[in-house]
Amino acid sequence: MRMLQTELSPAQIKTEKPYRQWGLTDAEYDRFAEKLGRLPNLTEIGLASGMWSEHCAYKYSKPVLKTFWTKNDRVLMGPGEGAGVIAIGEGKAVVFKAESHNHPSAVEPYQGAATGVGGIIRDIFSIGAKPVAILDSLAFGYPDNAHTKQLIDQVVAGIGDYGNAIGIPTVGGETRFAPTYAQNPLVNAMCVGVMDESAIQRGKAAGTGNSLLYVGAKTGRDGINGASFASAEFSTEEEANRSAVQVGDPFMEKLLVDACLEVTRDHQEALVGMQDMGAAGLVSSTVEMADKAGYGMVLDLDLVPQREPNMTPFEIMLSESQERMMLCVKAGREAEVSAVFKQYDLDAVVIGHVTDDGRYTLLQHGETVCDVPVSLLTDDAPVYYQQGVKPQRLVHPATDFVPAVTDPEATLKKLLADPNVADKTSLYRRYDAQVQTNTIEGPGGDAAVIRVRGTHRALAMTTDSNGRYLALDPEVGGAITVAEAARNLVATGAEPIGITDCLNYGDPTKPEQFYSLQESAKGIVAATKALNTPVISGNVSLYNETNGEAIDPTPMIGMVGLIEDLTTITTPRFKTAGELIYLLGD
Amino acid sequence: MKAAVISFPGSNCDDDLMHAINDVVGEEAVKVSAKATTLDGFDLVLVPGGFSYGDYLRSGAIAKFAPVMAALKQFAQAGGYVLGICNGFQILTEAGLLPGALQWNTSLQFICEPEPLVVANAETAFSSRYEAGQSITLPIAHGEGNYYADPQTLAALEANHQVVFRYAHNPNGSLNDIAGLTNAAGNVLGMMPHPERAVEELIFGTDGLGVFESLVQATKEGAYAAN
Amino acid sequence: MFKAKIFVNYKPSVLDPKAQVIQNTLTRLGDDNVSHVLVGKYFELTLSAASQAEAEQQVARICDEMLANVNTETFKFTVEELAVAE
Amino acid sequence: MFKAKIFVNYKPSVLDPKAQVIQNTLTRLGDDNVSHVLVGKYFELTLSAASQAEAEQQVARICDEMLANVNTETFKFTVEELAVAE
Ligand SMILES: Nc1ncnc2c1ncn2[C@@H]1O[C@H](COP(=O)(O)OP(=O)(O)O)[C@@H](O)[C@H]1O
Repeated sequence: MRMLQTELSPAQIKTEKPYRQWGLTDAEYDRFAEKLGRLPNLTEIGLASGMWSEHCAYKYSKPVLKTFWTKNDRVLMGPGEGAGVIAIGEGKAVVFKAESHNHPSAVEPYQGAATGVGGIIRDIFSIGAKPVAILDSLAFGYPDNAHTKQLIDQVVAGIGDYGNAIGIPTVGGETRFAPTYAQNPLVNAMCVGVMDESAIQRGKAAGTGNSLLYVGAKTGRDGINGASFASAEFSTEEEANRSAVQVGDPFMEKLLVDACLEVTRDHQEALVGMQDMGAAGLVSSTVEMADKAGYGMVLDLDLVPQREPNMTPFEIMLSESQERMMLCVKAGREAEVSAVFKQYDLDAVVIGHVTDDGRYTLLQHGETVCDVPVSLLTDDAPVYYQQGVKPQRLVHPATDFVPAVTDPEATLKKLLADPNVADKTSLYRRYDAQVQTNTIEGPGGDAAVIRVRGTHRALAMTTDSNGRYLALDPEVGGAITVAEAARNLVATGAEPIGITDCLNYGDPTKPEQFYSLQESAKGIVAATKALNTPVISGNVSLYNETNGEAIDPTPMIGMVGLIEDLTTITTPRFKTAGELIYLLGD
Repeated sequence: MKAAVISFPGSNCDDDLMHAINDVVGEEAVKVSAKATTLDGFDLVLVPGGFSYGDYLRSGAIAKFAPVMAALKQFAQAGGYVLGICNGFQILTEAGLLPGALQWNTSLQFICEPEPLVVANAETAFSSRYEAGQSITLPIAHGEGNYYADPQTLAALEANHQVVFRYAHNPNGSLNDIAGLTNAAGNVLGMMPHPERAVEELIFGTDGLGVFESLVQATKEGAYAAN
Repeated sequence: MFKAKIFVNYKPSVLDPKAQVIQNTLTRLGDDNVSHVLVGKYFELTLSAASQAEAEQQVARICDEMLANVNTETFKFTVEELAVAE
Repeated sequence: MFKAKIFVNYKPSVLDPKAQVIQNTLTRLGDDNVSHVLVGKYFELTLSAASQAEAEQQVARICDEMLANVNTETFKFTVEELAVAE
């Protein structure tokens, strides 16, 4: 998606409508121009396309997300920040979030999966937490063809290589196979961090005159406008998407984690806020930081470290180059913070400062290239209240299928050979599950268990999804997914304490797809209330469609549980012959 | 015993070694930056696992240029004990402190799993707490652990009993099932399995403890026993 | 018999952490007159084919499908016929 | 300015797992007329130097010390002077 339209004037933009290819509608363009009070230039409308994408603005999912239950007395920070935080006692807190990288992984499986892991890790340490575990949730078509096998191999390699290199154990996950994911694989990753309750950081840029410090990798032309790209339906024209590929650099990220945690630990006084540059890169991180604090900012794009010459403001602001962080640092303390990064051989550059005028101003070569109110990019994004319509398959459900089992042994063998049931060791053995030496239960059990250093506690964690159940009944399926996660945790001896989610669905502008989203949310809400597991973070991935065919609605639930006493952990294995086996429940 | 744990940019098992020695074994370990220029005052130097400098060229290929490596070579030449684990093993071979090289696993895949090993030589400073022929299980976690040395080198190190650990079921294609070996003098050991991940009952069991306890004994005795 | 010599490189706009690390290390070690580093892969395939054109076609397909990741890499190759002795 | 083109390959006596896997995969996929696969690394360095000889010396040292592992690999390279415009 190299921009060739850099020379388009505001008037030309109005007539030639280049924004359509970035996912903005004519009505949205009109809304933006009207609220701005003039015709936007190319940079401004480009920023809008990123910030008003589903990925950043949740314009279709917001009404649904509002129904989620997000608080109880343990929740220290709910949705809205990089990740959510829950108190776990002894002054410690657990931080977690999940994120989908479905579309990038379909286009470029290795880097798509790797950068998905890199992104979710940044969300965790931007809160000030040490990342202690990664989990994944993968869904593919049946692995009966070379293409799917290659896809699986590359996704697993991408996740593994990133986590292994950065030194965070991948302790669990799930892998499902169903035809519905053949064209739209799901690649969701979850990261869990642990921190002192007192050290929580927020992504905010407050205080007039304070500095914005850009840290990490240089900005290149990779992944430009990925946010609106993630929020667009697939065309089979993969060619056009190829330039959007970002490459992950776990070595750089390892340095970033260590340096950022050192800053939050030793220079808390100098730090105002910190956020990772994820979807919609530089613009979304800075705009969100300004918005949360109610301030404005001025950025000088000439100061942004760039990997390639002649980048336009549009490209610089919407690039999704990986391994970058944005810090807001108190005026006068920049050198002290930069010095930490220098020590790790990382670029740390002041690129602008906080203002009190509530405006988002960008300069390049001494000229103003963007001047819009911060709120125009955030609060003024449209919200669409869709009306769901019950799909025909639910209005007229098929008659119940009763399997005819004539040869139970053959059926059992066939079941065991089904990739959904079969052992997944060949996948997860490619993940380092033990680095950091806290892994009590790694992959292969019901849930992973890791100890919390410096306490007598442990955390259990699991990822679960079940698109088939939701296809049959979205509300019940949503509730079942949450319940399954809880059962997995309880089996280790843990008490479930909260969830994160990835909502993987089809095109929300289609009433039948929206119905699934809406109804499944009801089931999720009911189950989370019943189990006392509030939703503290999450992400939406809509538009999982190819040629108009949507995936089964597949909310992925990442759940974390608390084990207050390490000695009470239960493990799944049978211990000695002669022990009794019980079946609980009905 | 006072141990140095060298931390290269990209090392990720340095903290695990610190924990194993300080909190479990109960001896003193200190983290030393790769920029350090001296290792004076240490009884043991540990080169940890991870992906030093990203391991983008070859594993350990860039780490061997770190400033601390000159001091490490001196330390080893003076007879000091050096233990390289996983990436540490790769770094020691790249730096020429151990013979041979570590290639891609034959599956070309990273492998993380509990690995049964046999103690091939229990008469080294690193393995005296084990018995020859003893079976132990340690975790492996590597993509490039396939040990290679040319035929003469291989013959020489077998003749000299330098192989300390062998795989019971070769997971990666290593020649002679080699999982860990010493230099000819016996004071430098490189191994792909992670003993520091197996020092607590709760986490993986304690089969790796012997490596550290052997070293505690060797360093306390002061003299190192040539075999 | 034909021999194909194949070069696979990152596309220019794609970040190459390998080249970055090598360049940084060279600079640190005093080889700071090295102003650009490119890291690529090189393959040689020996294959039989009825004609040069056929060999080229097959090599192009193998590059596209296996040796290069066309999302991030480009490839180029030459094919030459080997002396009969081989 | 000079440009060095560097090839690093496994020594013939060393079994290369990558080449092995590629060869096996090709055979499995029906490209069984490929009788030999070599997987190497290719580097380009752009560097300034007073003379061709000086550039060659430096490149040889960089290969020997860094780009190749002489236990298992061999290298060869060419150095050419770039047109002044560059
Ligand atoms: N992609 C993966 N990453 C990490 N661990 C996995 C993965 N797939 C499966 N596992 C592990 O194997 C176990 C069984 O996998 P699966 O059959 O998919 O899950 P479940 O038992 O929840 O249906 C999981 O609980 C998990 O620990």
